[in-house]
Amino acid sequence: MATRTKDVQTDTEELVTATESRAPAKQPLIVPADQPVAFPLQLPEFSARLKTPAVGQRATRPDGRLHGLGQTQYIDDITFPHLIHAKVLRSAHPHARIISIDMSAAEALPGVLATLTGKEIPVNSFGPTLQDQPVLAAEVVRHRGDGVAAVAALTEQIATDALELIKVEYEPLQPVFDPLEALEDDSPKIHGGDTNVYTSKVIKKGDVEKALAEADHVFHRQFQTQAVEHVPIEPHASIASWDANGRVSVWSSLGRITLGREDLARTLDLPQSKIRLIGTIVGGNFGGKNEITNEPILAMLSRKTGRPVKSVFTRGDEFISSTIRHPFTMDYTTGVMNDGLIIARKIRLVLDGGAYCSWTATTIGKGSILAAGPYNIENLLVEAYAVYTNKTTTGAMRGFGAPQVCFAYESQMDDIAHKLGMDPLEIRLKNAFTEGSASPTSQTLQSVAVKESLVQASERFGWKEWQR
Amino acid sequence: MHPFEYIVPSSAPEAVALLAEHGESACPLAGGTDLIVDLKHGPGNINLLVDVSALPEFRGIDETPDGLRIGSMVTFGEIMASPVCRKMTPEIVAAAHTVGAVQTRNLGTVGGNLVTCVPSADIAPSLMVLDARVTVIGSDGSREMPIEEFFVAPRKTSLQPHELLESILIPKNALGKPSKFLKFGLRNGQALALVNAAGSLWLDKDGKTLVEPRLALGAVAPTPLRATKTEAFLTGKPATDKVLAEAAEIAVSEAKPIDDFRASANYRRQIIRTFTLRVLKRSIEIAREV
Amino acid sequence: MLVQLKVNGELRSADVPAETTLLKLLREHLGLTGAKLGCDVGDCGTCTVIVDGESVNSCLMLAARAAGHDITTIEGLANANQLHPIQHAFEELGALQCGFCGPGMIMSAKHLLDKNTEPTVAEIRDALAGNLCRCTGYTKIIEAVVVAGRAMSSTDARP
Amino acid sequence: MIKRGRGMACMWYPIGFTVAANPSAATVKVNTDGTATVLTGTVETGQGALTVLGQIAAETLGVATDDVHVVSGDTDTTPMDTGAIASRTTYVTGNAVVLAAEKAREILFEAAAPLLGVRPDQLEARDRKIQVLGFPAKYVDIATAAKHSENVLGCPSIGSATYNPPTVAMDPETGQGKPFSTYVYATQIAEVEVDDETGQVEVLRIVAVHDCGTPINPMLVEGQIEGGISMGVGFALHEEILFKDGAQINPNLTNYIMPTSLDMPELEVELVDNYDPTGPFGAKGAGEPTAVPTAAAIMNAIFDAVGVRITSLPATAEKVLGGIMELQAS
Repeated sequence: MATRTKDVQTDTEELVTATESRAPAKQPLIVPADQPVAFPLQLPEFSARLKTPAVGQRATRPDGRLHGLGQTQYIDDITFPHLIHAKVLRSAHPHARIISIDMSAAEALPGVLATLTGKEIPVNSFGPTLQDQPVLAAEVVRHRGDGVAAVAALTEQIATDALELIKVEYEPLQPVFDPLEALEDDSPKIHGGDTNVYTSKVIKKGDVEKALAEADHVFHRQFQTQAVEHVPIEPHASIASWDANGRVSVWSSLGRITLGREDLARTLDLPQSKIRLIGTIVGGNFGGKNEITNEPILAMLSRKTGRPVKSVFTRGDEFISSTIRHPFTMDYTTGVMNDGLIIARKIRLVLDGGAYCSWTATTIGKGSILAAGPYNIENLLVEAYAVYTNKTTTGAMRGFGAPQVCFAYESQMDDIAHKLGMDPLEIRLKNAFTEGSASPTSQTLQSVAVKESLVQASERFGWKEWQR
Repeated sequence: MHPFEYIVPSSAPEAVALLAEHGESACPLAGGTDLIVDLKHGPGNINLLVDVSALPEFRGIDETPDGLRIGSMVTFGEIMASPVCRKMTPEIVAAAHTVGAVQTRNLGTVGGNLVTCVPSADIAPSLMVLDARVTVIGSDGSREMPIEEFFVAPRKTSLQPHELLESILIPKNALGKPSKFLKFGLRNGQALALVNAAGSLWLDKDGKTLVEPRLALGAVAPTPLRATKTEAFLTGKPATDKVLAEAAEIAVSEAKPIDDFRASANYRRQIIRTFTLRVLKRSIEIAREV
Repeated sequence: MLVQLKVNGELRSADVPAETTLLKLLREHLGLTGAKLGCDVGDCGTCTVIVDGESVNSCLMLAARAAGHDITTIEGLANANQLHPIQHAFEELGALQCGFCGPGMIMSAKHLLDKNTEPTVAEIRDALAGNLCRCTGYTKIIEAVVVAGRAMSSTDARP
Repeated sequence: MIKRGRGMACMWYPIGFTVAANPSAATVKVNTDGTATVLTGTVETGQGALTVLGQIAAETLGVATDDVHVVSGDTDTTPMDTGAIASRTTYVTGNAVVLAAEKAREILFEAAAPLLGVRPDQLEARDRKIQVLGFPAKYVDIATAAKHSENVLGCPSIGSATYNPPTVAMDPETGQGKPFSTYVYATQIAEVEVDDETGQVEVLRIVAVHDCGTPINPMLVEGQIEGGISMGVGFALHEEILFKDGAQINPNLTNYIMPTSLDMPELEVELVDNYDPTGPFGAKGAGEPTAVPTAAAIMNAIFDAVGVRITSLPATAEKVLGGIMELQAS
C-alpha cells in the first residue's frame, strides 16, 4: 500500500511542488461567511482526461468531483413540492395465506393520504425470468420480506405509525427453510405444483463414471456457502410522480432502466410511452438493484393522491426485502491421476433460492458452467437445482454463483495438491485452460490468461521464495 | 422518531429535579449513541429528554487527592486524547479506543456506557480492575459505591429513577498499576465485544508473588463481571504458568456466557480462558518492566 | 423549537421538532444533502459531519444539541478558489466509486488530517473505521488521504 | 500462537448474460465544435460506466476523454440497454458505443473527404483531427468536418447502433453450446495469520492479478479489483445473514459483519497483458470477477497455516478454532 502510493505520480504532487515554488498567499480552507459559493470557481483539470488516445488513460471520473463535493444527487437527495412518503408493511410470517387485510384504522390516521394492497395492482407479478413474485402479496406470503400493504402519508413517521394500524389476518402455512428438505417429496410446495425445484441445469461431457473408476485417486467433499447481502451504502430509493396527462415519471436507484420500464409497463398495465424511468447515480448496486421493488407501489400511490411519492428503504428493508446471494450446497467428486492430471469431475449444486426466482436462472447458469474451474477436464457432469424456500429471495449478486463454486473447486484443488504432495501452483498450471481450450460447454476459448495470471501473481507474491 | 421535548438543564440538581418530576416519561440524554437509536425504534413512551451531556458537574478529567476523577459525560474521544489518562490509565484509554469508531467515540460518554449497562460495556472491565468507584447524585444528595455494585442486571443499574451518574474515580493507589485490556470482537473495526477481559496486578518485591490481582470480564455474564474467585485464588500465589492456567480455569467457571448467533457459549469459554491468560501474563510482563 | 447554529461559517436557523436529528435538519431544512442517510443508527458513517472540530454521526445527534455550535459539512470544504486537498486527492486517485460514502469519508479524513497531516496507514485505517465503503476496499481512499495530507502539510507550510 | 499461511485461487468468469436477451444500444452525436455526446441506457452505479464509455467513444472519434459527455439513465432520451449487471457494460455497451461512434465518424469522413480531396476510406480520426492515413499533415479539424456535415451537407454526425454478443444456445440435455462471447481470468494469492488459540484469521495481504483484456481505464479496473476483494474478504470470514424460523436475525450493519477499513489487508493489484479481438479495443470486463477467487484463496491460506479445511463459509474464528481443536484431538 505504502509503496504503491509512492509509485503513483499525481497531478496533486505537481501542484504541491508548483505552489511551493510560487508560494502564493495561504488560502482559507473554509469559505468566509460572507462569500458562500456552491463550488470552486477555479477547477483543476486532471491531465489524463485531456490526453489522446483516450483508451488506457487513468482518466478521472466525471462524477467523481460531484461525489467529493457532496453534490451528486442520489434519489433521496431529490425532493418535490408536495412530496409525500410511503412505507410498506412486511409479512409477519414466513409462509401464510392472507385471509383479510383491514386498512381502515390506518386510513383514519391523520396525515395518511392513501393506502394500497396487492389486489389494486393491475398486474401483480414480476420477475426477470419467471414472473412469480407479487409486487404486494395478495394471497400468500412466502417470506418475511414480502410486502402486504403500503401507506402514503405526509411524513415518514406517520406512514410508519400507520403500518402498525393495519390488521392482517393470516392462516399460517407450513414453511420450509432448508433447501435439501425442500427437495423432499413431502415438503410443502411453496408455489404449488409437485416440486420446489424451479430451475435446473445439466452440463455433460465425456463419461464421468468411467473416468472416476479409472482415476488413481478420487476426492469427494461437500462445500457450503452462506447467504450474504450486497450492502450498498445507499439503500434502495425511488420516487414516482403521476401527472395530469396520465404519464408517470419514476426516479429510481435501479441499475437497469430499460427493462425496469418494461416491468413497470407490465405491472401498471401502461404503454411504455406513458412511463419515464430515470436512473440517477446509484449509490452501490452489486447486483442488488437490478429489480423493481417499490416503484409500482409508489406509482399507484401517486395516482391515488396526485402527489409525488418517495420511499427509501430502511437498512432493515434492505436486508429483508431486497435480494441476497444464493447459498450453495456443493458436492464435488474429482478423479485425479498420480501426476496431478484431473480426468473427471462430478458436481451437484443445490441453490437455496428463497421465496422467488428473481435472477436464479443466470446464477444457476453461470454457477454450472463455471463449476469445474478454469481447467481442462475431459469427463464432466454438473447437475444443478434451484429450490424455493421460505426465506429471503436470492437474486443477482456480483459473481452470480461464481464465488460459491470457486470456493469449492479451488479448495478441492489444494486438497488434491496436498494429498499428492504437489505445489498448489504446479497442479493448477498442469490442468489450466490454455488458448483454444474447450470449455465445459465445448466452447473454444480465446484470449485465455489463466496460466499467465497464475505465474504473474506467484511472481508478485514471491510464491517460490515465501517462508512461513 | 416519536415527538418528545428536549431540555438542557443548567445544573445537575436541576437535571435531577426534572427527572424526579417527570418520572418514567423522562430520560437523561448523554452522548445519545444508544438512546437515540432506541428512540428511533422505540414505542414512543419518552416525552422528555434531559440533556445532561454538557453539565459542568459531569465533565472534566481531574487529578484529585483521592485519585483520578473522570466526569461521567467525558467522551471516549476525550479519554483517548487526555495526557493524564494516557499516562496513568493506559488500559482505560485502550478500552476507550475499542468503542465503536471515531464518530461514536466523539459522542459516546463513559457514563453513558456504564449506565446503559449492557454486559459488553467496553469501558467497564478496565475500570473494574483499577478498583474504580462511582459517584451518583440524586434528590437525596450523592452517594458513592464500587463500580461493580453499580451494575445490577442487563440494562439495569443501581441508579434510582431520579439519580444520575456523576463521576468515576480511579483511586490513587491504583494509578499506574500494571494492567491489560483485551477485546475480542468479530472484526477489527466497530466491533461489538464477544468477550472483554481486563487484568491488573502488582508483583511483590520478590518479583513473582501476585499482589492485589484483579480480573474483570465483559460480555460473558448478565453484567460486567469481576472474577473474584479467580482473584482470591491468585492472591499471594507465585506468577507461574501453572498458577495462571489454573486461574484461567477458575475464570471460565465464574463466567456465565450464553449461546447466541454471534458465538456459542463453549467458544466464549475458550476465549475467556485464552484472554484471561493473556491479560494476566501481559500485566505480569508490565509489572516486571517497571 | 428554534435551532440556531453555524453551518460552514454561515449562521443558520430552523424551527424544527425536538426529535429532529442534525442529519435531518441539514438535509431537509437547510438543503444540505451532502451528508447521507445510510443506516440511521451510527454504523455506516455516511452522515458524518464535524461539530466544533470533532467528527460525529449526525444521525445520532439531535439538532437541538447542535444549537449554538459550529458545524462543518462536506459542502463547506471547497472554497471559492479550489477544492479542498482531500477532495482533490479523492477525485484524482479515483478514491470514490459510487460516491455515497464519500461525503462522510472525506469528513472523517478531514477530522484526522486537521490534527495530523502525516498519519501512518494504520492511523488512517483507524480514523476511517466508522465509515463503511462497499465499492473501493478502502485502498484508494487510504492512498488519497496520504496524498491529501502531504498537500495539506505543504499548504500549511506556506508563508 | 500465530501461524502464517498462504493460499492461491484462480478463476474464470464470463462477460454478460447467457443466451438470454443481452443487447445494448448507444447513440453518439458529434457536436459542431468537435466534442461529442454519448447516449446510453445504462446507469452509473459507481463502477465507472460513464468514464469508460466516454473513453471508448473518445478513442473511436480520435478525441480526448474530456471532449465526450455521456448522458445516461433516462428512458425518455437514452436508447435500450440491458443494464449495469453481469460485468457487461464495458464489453457489450462498449461495443455498441464503438459501433455508434464509427457510424458518426463515417459521416465525418464523408464530409471531410471532399474537403481533403481523398476517399473516406483513406481517412482516420486522431488527436481531434480527421487526417489522411499516412499523411497526418493533411487534415481538417473534427469541428470543421462536423460543421460542414451538419450545416452544408444537412447530415448531423449522429450514429446509433446495437450490439448483442454472438452466442449459441446450450443443449438442454448436455449443456453444450456457446453461452458467452468471452471470459476473463484471474489469480489471487492471500497471506494470512491464524491465532491458534482463538481461531481468528487476519488477512495480511492479497496479490490479485486479473485479466480484463485491454484496461480502458486502469485506475477504474484497480478500483473494481480492490472493491471486489473487500466483498470477497467479507464473504470469506465474516458476512452471513442468519435466519431463525425464516426471519433474519441480524438485518443491520451492527450484526452483519462487513469489512471496515481496519479489516482489509494490503492489496497488490496487477493486470495481465491481454487483448480480446471481440471487445472494444480489446477490452472484456472487470466488475464481478474481482470478488470471485478471494474467499477460496483465503481458505487455502488458512489450510496452509493450521491444516484446517473450511468446508462452509464464512470461516468464523469459532469455526477455525473448532477445526484446530479437532486436529489436536486426533
